[in-house]
Formats: sequence, C-alpha cells, structure tokens
Amino acid sequence: MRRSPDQRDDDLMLREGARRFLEERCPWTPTLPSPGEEDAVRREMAGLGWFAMGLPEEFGGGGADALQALALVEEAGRVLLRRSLAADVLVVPRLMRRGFAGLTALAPGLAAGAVRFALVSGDPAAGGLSVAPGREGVRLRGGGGLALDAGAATHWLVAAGEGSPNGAALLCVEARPVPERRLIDGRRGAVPPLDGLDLPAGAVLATGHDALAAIDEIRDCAAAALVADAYGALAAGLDLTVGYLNQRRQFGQTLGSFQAVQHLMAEAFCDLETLRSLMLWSAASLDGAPAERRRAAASARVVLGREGLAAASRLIQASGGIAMTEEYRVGHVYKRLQVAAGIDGGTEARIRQLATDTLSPKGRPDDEASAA
Amino acid sequence: MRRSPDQRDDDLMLREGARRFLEERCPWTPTLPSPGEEDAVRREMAGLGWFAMGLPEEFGGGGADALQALALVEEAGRVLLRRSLAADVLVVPRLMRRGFAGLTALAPGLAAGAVRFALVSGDPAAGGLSVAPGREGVRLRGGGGLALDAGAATHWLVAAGEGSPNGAALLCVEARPVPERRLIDGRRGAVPPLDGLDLPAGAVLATGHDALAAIDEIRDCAAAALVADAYGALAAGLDLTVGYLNQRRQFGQTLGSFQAVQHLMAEAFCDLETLRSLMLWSAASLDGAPAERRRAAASARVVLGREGLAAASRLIQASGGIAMTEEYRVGHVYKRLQVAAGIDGGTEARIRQLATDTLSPKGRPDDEASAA
Amino acid sequence: MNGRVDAFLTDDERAFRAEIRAAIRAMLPPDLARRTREGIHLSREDMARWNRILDARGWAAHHWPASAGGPGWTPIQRFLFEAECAAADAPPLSVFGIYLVGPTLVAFGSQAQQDRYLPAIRSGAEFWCQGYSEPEAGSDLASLRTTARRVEGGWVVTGQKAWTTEGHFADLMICLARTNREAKPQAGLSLFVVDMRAPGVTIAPVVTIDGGHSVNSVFLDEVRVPDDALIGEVDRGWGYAKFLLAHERTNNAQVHRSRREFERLKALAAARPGPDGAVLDDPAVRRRFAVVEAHLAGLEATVLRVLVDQTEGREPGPEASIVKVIGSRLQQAISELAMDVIGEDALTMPDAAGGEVAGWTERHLFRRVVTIYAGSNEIQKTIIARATLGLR
Amino acid sequence: MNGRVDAFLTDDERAFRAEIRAAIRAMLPPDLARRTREGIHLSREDMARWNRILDARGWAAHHWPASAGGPGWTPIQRFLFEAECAAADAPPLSVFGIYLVGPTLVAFGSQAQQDRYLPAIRSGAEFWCQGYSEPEAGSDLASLRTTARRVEGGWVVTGQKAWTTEGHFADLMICLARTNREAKPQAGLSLFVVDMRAPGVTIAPVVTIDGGHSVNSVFLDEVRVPDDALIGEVDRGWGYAKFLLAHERTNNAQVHRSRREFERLKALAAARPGPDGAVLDDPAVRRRFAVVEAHLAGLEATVLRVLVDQTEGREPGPEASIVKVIGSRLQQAISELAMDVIGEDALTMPDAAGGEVAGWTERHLFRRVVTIYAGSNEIQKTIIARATLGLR
Repeated sequence: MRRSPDQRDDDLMLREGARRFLEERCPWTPTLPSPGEEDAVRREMAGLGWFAMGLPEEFGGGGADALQALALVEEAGRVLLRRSLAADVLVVPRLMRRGFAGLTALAPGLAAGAVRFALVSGDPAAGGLSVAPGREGVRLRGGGGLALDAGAATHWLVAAGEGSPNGAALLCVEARPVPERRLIDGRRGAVPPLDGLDLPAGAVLATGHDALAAIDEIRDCAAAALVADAYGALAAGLDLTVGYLNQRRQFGQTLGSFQAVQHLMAEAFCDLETLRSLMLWSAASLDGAPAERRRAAASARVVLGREGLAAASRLIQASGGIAMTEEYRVGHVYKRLQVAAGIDGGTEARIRQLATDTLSPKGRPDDEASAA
Repeated sequence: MRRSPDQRDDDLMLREGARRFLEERCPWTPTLPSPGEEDAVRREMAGLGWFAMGLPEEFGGGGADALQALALVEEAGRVLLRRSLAADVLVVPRLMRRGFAGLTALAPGLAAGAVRFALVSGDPAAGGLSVAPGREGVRLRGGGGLALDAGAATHWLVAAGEGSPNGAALLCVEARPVPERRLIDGRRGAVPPLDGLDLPAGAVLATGHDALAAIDEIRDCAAAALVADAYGALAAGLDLTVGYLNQRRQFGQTLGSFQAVQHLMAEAFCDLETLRSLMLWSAASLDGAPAERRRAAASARVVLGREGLAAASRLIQASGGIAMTEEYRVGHVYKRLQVAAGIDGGTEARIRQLATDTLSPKGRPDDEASAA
Repeated sequence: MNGRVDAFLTDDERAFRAEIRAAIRAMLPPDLARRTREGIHLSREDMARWNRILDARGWAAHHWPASAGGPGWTPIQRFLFEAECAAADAPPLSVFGIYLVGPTLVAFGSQAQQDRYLPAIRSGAEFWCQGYSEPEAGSDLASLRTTARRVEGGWVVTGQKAWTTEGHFADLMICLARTNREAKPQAGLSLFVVDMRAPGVTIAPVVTIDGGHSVNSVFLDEVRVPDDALIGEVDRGWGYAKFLLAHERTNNAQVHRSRREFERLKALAAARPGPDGAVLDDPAVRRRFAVVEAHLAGLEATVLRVLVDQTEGREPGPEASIVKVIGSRLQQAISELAMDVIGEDALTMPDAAGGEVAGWTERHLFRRVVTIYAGSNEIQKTIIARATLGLR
Repeated sequence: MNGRVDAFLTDDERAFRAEIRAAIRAMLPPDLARRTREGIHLSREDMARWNRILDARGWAAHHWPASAGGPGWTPIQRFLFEAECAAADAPPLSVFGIYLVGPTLVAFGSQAQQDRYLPAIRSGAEFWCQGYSEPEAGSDLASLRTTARRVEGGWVVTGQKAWTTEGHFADLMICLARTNREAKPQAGLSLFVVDMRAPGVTIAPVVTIDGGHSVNSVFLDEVRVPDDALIGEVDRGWGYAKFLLAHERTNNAQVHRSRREFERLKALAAARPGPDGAVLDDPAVRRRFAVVEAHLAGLEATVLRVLVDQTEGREPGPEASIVKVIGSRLQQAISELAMDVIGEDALTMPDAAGGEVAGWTERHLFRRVVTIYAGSNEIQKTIIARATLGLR
C-alpha cells in the first residue's frame, strides 16, 4: 500500500517531467490561451501518456495510482492551467475499474486525447437531475449545475438523482454545443442543457446502488483533485511570494525581514501543509471505506475553503500593491482558490455535510465511536 | 445631552478620587478579602457618596448620570473589585426614577450603604420564574439563575415571567440566607432559593407592561455595567502588560520591541477601544429608545464575549509564563472576562438575540430600514 | 437602515439628518443610484453629475469650511450627510478633489490657487488624482524618487507614480516630489500641481485583480510646471501630506459603505433560496450576520466617538488610529460573507450573473486592497503599538 | 472515536491497533479512567499505578528502543498506542521520565546511568522533572544562569529553575547548567542528574491560573552532585537538549488528547439542553463542531504524514515544524468551544459543578499555556519563516 507521494523513481520522474513540460509549454501568463492552443497542449499531454497512465491495464492503461494522478493535477495547479485535468487523469480512469461498458469503450480515445470528459451534477437549487423513460430510451429532467470545462469536453459524465438509490443514475452523454461562462479565475464552465434531453438506453452506465456508489466516488475523487490543484496553486504562489519578499525593500530592509511579514507567511505555510495533509489523506482513502473517503474529502474541502483561501489572501497582503494587479500571479492564485472554495455547493455545504456525517443527531452516540 | 465621559470637572474629580480610593483601600491582590473587609470598604464607599450619587434628587440623591455611575464601575473593574457595584450605583438608582414605592422607600438605606441589591433573573434552562397568587400575597415558582453577590445583598431585585407582559413581574425581595458559590474569578454568586417562596403583595413592584419595561431596562443597564467593568479590567491589564513588555528582555532585546508582540498588543488595543465605544453607546442609549438600548447592550456583550476575551488572552500570550500564575494579575483579568462572557446566558445567547432583533424573518424587510 | 447608533446624536442632529435624507432622495437620479449599487469603479461622468447636483445645493464640498464654499457643517453633520448619501446609493464623491486637494489648498495654498482650483472641484468640472505613491515607495513614502528641478520660472518634474487611482480621467495631479537631495528623506519633499495633459505626462492603465481599471501608472518625463504650481513652501510637502492624513482620521473606516453593503446583503440573503428556506433562515448564517452586526455597531460607535470629540472642539483620542484597521477588516468580512451568500453565482463573470448579485464579486476581489492601502494594517499596528501604547 | 484517519494505516497496523485496544480496555482500572477524565493535574500515585500496569506488559516505555526495554514499536505503532490510551482515558505517562529523560539517557548517557535510571522510569518507581527553564530564560534557553562549578569528585550547582512541572513529587531532575562562562551562550551548558532530596534543593509551589498546583520554582543552593551525575560530555548539554526536541517532533501536537476531548465534548453537547433541544441540535453549534472536526482531521493527517516518513525510514519534511502551532491552537479552540457548550455551569468552581462538566473549566484556563510553552507560537512561527521558508 502506498501512503506517501514522490517516493518511487517513477513518481519523481513523472512529477519533474510534468513540471518541466508545464512550465515550458504552458507557463502562467495573465493572457488567456485560445481554445486552439489549449487543444494543442492537450494533444501533447496525451502524447506524454498522461491520460493513459491511470487507466486499468486491461484497457491499455498504465495502472498508475491516485498519488501519481494527483501529482499531475497539483503540477497543473502550480501554473494555474486553465483547463482542468481532474476528470481525465483521475476521476474517469478510476471509474473505469468499475467496468461500465459504455465508458470503457472510450478508454482508447481518452488515452489518445480525443475524448475529454466533464463532470456534471444536478443543481440542488433547481431540484437536481432525474431520469425517466423516454422516446429513445431515457429522458433527463431538471437542471445541471455549473460544470468546469463542459464546453471543451467531448463527453459529459452526468450524475442524476443523487442521494437515494431510487432514481440514482450515472450517464455518459455526448457533449452538445453549450454557451460557456468565463469564471473569475479565467477558467471556463458551462451549465449543460440537459432538461428534456432524450438519450439512448446505452447512455445509462449504472442505476440504483451501483450508480450511487459510483457517484459518491466521483464526488470524492473530484474533491481530492480540487484540493490538489489548489494546493499546487498556493505552493507556487508561496514560492513566488517568498522570493519577492526577500528582494523588495521598505524602510531600509527587506520585506521578508519584518517579523510581522514572517509570521504572516508562517501562518500561510501552516495552512498550506494542513491542506496537503488532507489532500494526501483524501488520496489514501480513495481505496478505502466510502465513509472515510467522504469524510476526508469533506474535511479537505472545508480547510480549502477556509484556511486555503485565507492563506491566498495572506500572500496578497504580504506582497502589497503588486498582488492587486492582473499582471501578477498571486492575485490569480486567490481567484483560483475562491473558485475552488465556491464550486459544487461551496464550503458551507461541505461544513453541513461534515456536521451530518460526524455529529450524532439528538444525543445518539456517535456511530463510529460505538462501532470502534 | 451628554455623549462623552470625563469632560466636566466633577467627572474628573469623581474618576480620579475613585481610582485613588480603590488603589489605596482595595488594590488587587491574589488573596480574596473577607466578607468583613468587603463590608468595611462598602461603608466607606457610602461615605464617599457613591450610592447616593445616582439617586434621583427627590429621593435625596445627586442625580448623577449613567456616565458617572459607569465611571465608578469601570474603576472598580480596574482593581478587579470582587463585589460588584453595578446594582447599587447604576441599576437600582436609575430604576428609582420609575417611582416604585416599594423601592424608593429603600433609597436612604441604599445611600447609607445599609441596603445592597442583587439582580436575580429566572434560569431559562429551568423554565424561568413565575408569580402566582399565594398565601401571604404572591408566591414565586421556578428557579432563579446564578446571581452575582446574591449572598452579600440585603435585597434581591427579582425579574419574573420575562418575555411576555402576561405574567411579567418585578419584585423586591428581602434576601434570605443562601449558599454561595465561588466563581472562577474569585467573585461570589448564588442561586437564590425562590421556588415556592411566599411574599406579601407589596413585594411586587410592577406587573405587565410596566414590569416588562423595567426588566428590559435592568437587563440593558446591567449589560452596560458588565462591559464597563470588563473594559476597566482589560485597560488596567493592558497598562500592566505594556510596562512588563518594556522591561522584560529576551534574546537581547525587550519583549516590547518585537514586532510580533507589538502587533499582538495593537490587536488587543483595537478590541479594547471597540469595547469602550460600545460601552459608551450603551450608556448613551439608556435614555433613548428601548430598541436601540437593547441592540447596544447586546452588541456590547457580543464584542465583550468575543474580542474582549480574545484581548485578555493576548495579554497572557504576550506576557508569557508569568501570566499563567495565580500571583499575577493578568490571568485574573482573563478569568474576569471569562465570567463576564458567560454570565446571564452568555455570549451565544446575545448573538441569537441580536440576530432576532436585526435580521428580518423570511425575507420581510428590516423593520427599522422601512421605518427609517 | 441608518441611525443604528442614534443615541450619540442631539435632537438638532437628528432633525438635520431628516432634512438631508429627504433632500437626497429628491435629488438623486435613480439611474445613478442603480449604477452605484452595481458598479465598483464609476465613470467620471457619473461622478461629475452627482457632484454638480450637490454643488447646486452647496453640499458638494461638504467638509470644507464655509469660507471655502463648504456648507460649514460639524464633523457629526458631515458624518450624517455621508451616511445618508451611502444609504441612498449616491455615487461616492471623488476622494482626491473633495477630500484631499480641497482641504490641502484651503490650509496651505495661496489665495490665487484656491480661486483657481476650488470652484471646479466643487462643481465636478475638474478631477484630480493623487501622485504620492511610487513603485518603490508605497507605505514608505519617505523613499520616493520623483524629483522636481528648479528652472527659470518653474520646475521640471521627473519620475514615476504608481497606483494612481482615477489618473486616467483626472485633469490635475497633486504630486509629491523631491526638491532637495541634501535634506533627510522626509525633509526635502514639495507638493505641486501637475496638469495631466502637460507634455511629458504618460498614463499606463493598470488592470486590477477584479478585472477593472481604476488605477494607473503615471510617468512624468521632464514635465514642466510653472512657479505657481508649488503648494505652500518648498521642501515642506511631507508636513502638508501628514497634516491631511491627521485631518481625515475616520475616512478610512468606510463605515457608511460597510453599513450600506451589509444592509443590502441582509436583503439578498433573505431573498435567496438556501438549503432550507432562504439563506438567511439558516441559524448558522444568522449567527454570522449577528456577529458582523455587533462589529459594525462597534465601528460606528468608535467613529462617532471621534467625531463627537471633534464636534465638541476636542482633540480625538487614540481611538482614531484604530478605525483603519478595524474598518478595513470589516469591509473584507462583509464581502467574504457575501461570497458565501451568493454561492456559485459569484464565481462567474458579470455578464452571466447580473441583477441583485451584480458587483459583489468584483467588490470582493478589489476589497483585498483595503488592508494594504492608506498605510497597510501592519504599519497601522506598529504605529498603534509604538506611538499609542509606548512599546519599545 | 479512533481511526478517524485510517487510510494511512496498513493492515498490519490496524491489526496491531485492535490488539492494543483490547489489551488497554482489559488493563485500565475504571477509577483511574474516571479521575483522568475529570482531573487535570493527576497525582503521582495515579500516574505511577498506570505506569506499573503498562510496565508489566512491557509497554511503559513505549517509544524507547527494544535494547533499552521498550517494545520496539515503529512511530506509527507508538501513535496508535497513544491514541488508544487517550481514547480509553488512561492517565498520561509522565512526560519527563518516559519522553524526555529516557531517550536522552539512551542516546547520551553511560551504560551505568542507563542501568541505574531506566528501570525505575519504566516501572514508575522514580519520577523526574525537567530543569531547563529559568525565570529569565523561558523561550530563550541560551541565557540561563544556573551554574555548575567543578569541585573534587563532582560539581556544585547553584541557580533557580522555573515552571518545573511535577517538581514537587519528582525524585530526580534533569538539569541544564552553565559549566563554561567563556564559551558562547549555547556552548557552555552541561546536563546533570540532580537528586531532588539533596541538601540545597528547595521547592516552592506555583499556583497556576486554574487554581491548581503542578508547577514549581526550584531553588538550587550549592547543591553537590557527584561526577557520574554528568550526562554525556561537559559543555555539550545544549546539543543534547536540541537533539531531543528534534526527536520528538509531533508530541506537542497533542493530537490524541484533542481528539479524545473533542469526542467527549460532542457527547456533552448532545446531552445538554440548549435553547431548542440539545445544544448540539443548534445548527450554529453544529457548524462550529464541523469546522473543528475538519481542523482536527487536518492535524491528525499531518502528524501521520510525519510518522509515516519516520516509520518508512525517511527524514520528516517541513510539516513537522508546524504541528506545535496548529495543535496548540486547536487545543484552545476545543476548550473555548467547551466553555460555550457548558455555559454558566463552567463559571463556578468545581465543588459546585461536577459530573460530566467537571474539569473542563480548569483545563480551559490552564490551556492558555500551550501556545506559550515548548517554544511559544511566536517563536515557532519565526523558525518556520526563517528556517523553512527562507525569509530573511
């Protein structure tokens, strides 16, 4: 069992190679890349084997584990890569283990970079998504939430009827044209138009308990990736800030020599390392009991939305005016964190979930305490 | 109208005289004074006119205003005086303006120091207090909460049936012997045994709307005094701490010269001044609309319980080990604040009250906003 | 939504407020109010229009003395006026002309300078920007490098100014420049009026974290200014700049803006659907609002303490130094709460959202600046610790 | 209540934990568990009793190497043992003998010293205290003033030690004293064993903020110690003290104590009546608990990262330096939450309260020390900033 990243030779090669590639081919700039440029980079990534890496071996993949996939996601976070890798290097490859035929058929395309997934959930405010019998097979009802990169994807992995095994369904839908929204951190998302969509029965990958289990795994995998991305963004932002503070002088000394600035950065570092710990716990728990996986993902997202975002704000505070400009990377780290904190229901929803999962209602003893 | 303290000659004489008296006659020591010593000091205070000062002129008083009464309470807070002055210099003298005959008859005794009040409310957890017809006149039912100095008082001012004009009653009850509890900050309180107590009808000062209005005023007056006491304790604690930090050396420099220590103390000072502002607002609002008075008192108590207590913890943190000892005053400031934060339902109850008072239910526009 | 902290006010002050309130409601065009609510960086035209409307009533330069064309209000009256303007969503007045340049000229400018510049500030005909900060001199003004060289009939100014808010539509700059290299860093600075259209002035826009443009870099390349562009005496500019900072001790608290935003946020939270009813029905959310309410009341009361002192002719006490720290933190706390209230809709750029949620995200992002500018909170805390508490 | 962060554990480690859990439940006397729950400063007898019970099983010195009589566990196994002890409300083992003196003697003591002292530490027969801090040298150990003068056949120690926890019932002190005034402040210190009953040793109790007595001042007035009281080499005591601090990198996180307290607090909040149902039914309270849960999980995961590295034979990374800061803050956050949960009952001295609420207030008050001792959090942050981040 693996519980630490970056320990094997191939771990290090992967991470260093990824860092080099990303810094050379898609270093961060304030200018947004065009979709064409993004597609080109995507093809090069496929050439490097990033999308095949995590696929099960029976589908031609390298069987890389979650720590390796998350290392790529984290490295992409460092350069604030606009198009998320999470679905294609981590979530979908892991889901293939469940052997859904409608999905595994896409494995070669995924490995080649021709197939790109976006993860779509229902919008709770609109009552979520549901599936009913339809003309061609099934029909979707209800509204989807904002999905990252849904406009750039070739396929949407759609979670419907979450929360109860009756009605739960996981679908793989060929993407339709969809108006994109620019997010505040420069990434793109879209709300896929699913209400009333008729699909062949083969689009349904799973229903009932199977679907529910898969949807839960997707959610927690996506959370781990979100945290890895945010951690990467923050860690690179901290490096940049420390370099700046050691150069810039004020009142005759470097900014980095002021104790107040040092403590501000030490606070940010404490929060950063906690976030990393929770990311690693989330990764380790992907192969374990769903209850722990769920708690790990929720805890990581709570700390991301609170301490992670606060750490990003400390980077701005320590840097001063320069970090308020669009030209400087640190402000974009903050916006990346703000999006991560707010997406998929946001931090407050995760806090509520964690309360439900860890606090017994009405004085009943804690489930796990009594099970322990 | 007066909106600032310490501006008139008699303000300054009062405050300076009080500070001198308190520092000479009851300077803070870790040893608790005996009840006999406390009674002796009490008589001297009466001799100085402290309990007559705030009484209306028609009852032989000096008609001093709330700012002057609160100055005494604040000065007593500076030396962490164990027996509270709040009821006798502020709350009861102000209540006398309402002319309750059963109360005003006690004015000469109060002025002379022979009558001492404690404020008693119902314990919400025990369903509060209620009044019913009884053998001699009325009978009290239910449990009282913890009341400061109830054992040392000669009279209990009892608020029953709070919250609704039906059943609300304000009573003046001659104190009975009661087992005292030592509070963590060295003060004493007691839970007066009121359940089943038969009282003459004359003990009831007011009922219905009159009682409710008086009870509300008592609560807000007491809150203003609690904040003044806590502010005094904190301000004296900050003075002491600054002196210590400028003397004590570590790593070859004074503690007070470390930027991190400076900022810790600056944070404490910001919170202290906010607390003082809210105390002065509470004082100014005692003569105004009950809604604003209530909001001022609740806001002041919320900041007392959060930022005030945090400021006290910063004094300990900056001082280091010495402040962890029973011999040193700063730890007692923290305990004084902890009691102030927790008494009468505590900070969380005040936050809930403030939410109820300032947030409109279910999207209805804010009352005051539409009235404004 | 106003008058939260009423008990500090006299009856006359309350009557004054009622009068002001009615007048502003009558004067303020609804479209201006709407753009103020939704926008964060207002256009010059919008600001000038409101300026003109107020000037017609004699209220534009509301905190100037009557002798300079102000209404002659007390500090408390100014506070009430500002509170009513904020509550009505009136556009903010230009910080630089009204708040900075006007009082500086009144205190240190020549009569000719006052006659030349003050009327156009009042009417909104001319806009100013502030040329204090530089790339290497933000909080540390004493290290600034822009120089003014004495020449026949005037001065030649060269250097670079940074973070110049509204510089791209300003007509004039009040510019701090070094006139004496011999003197101690603070002692050799002078204050000038620079025409933003003079040869040698170049303006480069700076896009900020919110995607907006309100800030600029201004390059001054051998810009010639006449003799009468010097304000006050040569080499004494540092003292003038500091005088002004001391004069405006409560402005940085932004208490009116915070109160107005907080009331709007309450309404928003009461209207938006949450996990169970409206967002504002959730007790955990209500608790967070109540805590902000207490903090905001604390700030309002602190500002009023300072203003009561000033109105009653006393020097403000040490509480004046803390309102920047507390006020800026509160501004950020309110916009952070707003992000939670709005949720996912706050994450997309404005073209997608709109309506009641418009502007909150941009304000929230830009709001990170308030703990940095006007003397960072770290610098303020050091000042409090050393100057007020005497730590050493 | 355990196993919150299980995914880092191997199957073998989980099996180990199950075994430990059952054994502890069988060994721990219920009255000891009750006193541990309610008390804050345990008596020597209680601590010694548990020490003896564990020693009979070979588990007392659980993180000593097998060669010194320890069970030879990996860092992860020790962690699991400690977690199970905490979860069962077992008394804590004496910090000084087991955690400090034992490893120091194993690393630097002579064979004779190890033979003389280690068995009695394991069995709980002898208790130790730590003589590092002094009135003028708390966080700044290099400035300590206690001296040890070389005399025929030994040394004479004179000085004053402060904050000596458990000093009033300790048999022996591990004492840092200056043996060389010529050397740099850190270089001239040596480590000695001092018999607490030796002539010249006087102990003055220090009552702490919680009203309890666990801390003392120890006066050393010409205390004679023999030659073989010196640990390791002369003048090298600073290095030994620092070695040990580096060795015990996660102890200060107090993660087991925090987890145990937090689980007890949950149960308390679920049982106590609140404004509407139980305290724990209030969504605002639930939100606060959930946030602490996330922070606690973060701390547990961070500690486990360090221990996994150690168990797998790697040097721990920079995360080891942060667990003191985060862990101490979390301890305070939990006890602050407890004060709100308990409410007014937390304000009276223990004779009045009792039962499930006993001990929380005293713990809360004493808990202020955790951000001060063992290198204050300010000092830790400076170390992180300079040594780990490289700020300068």
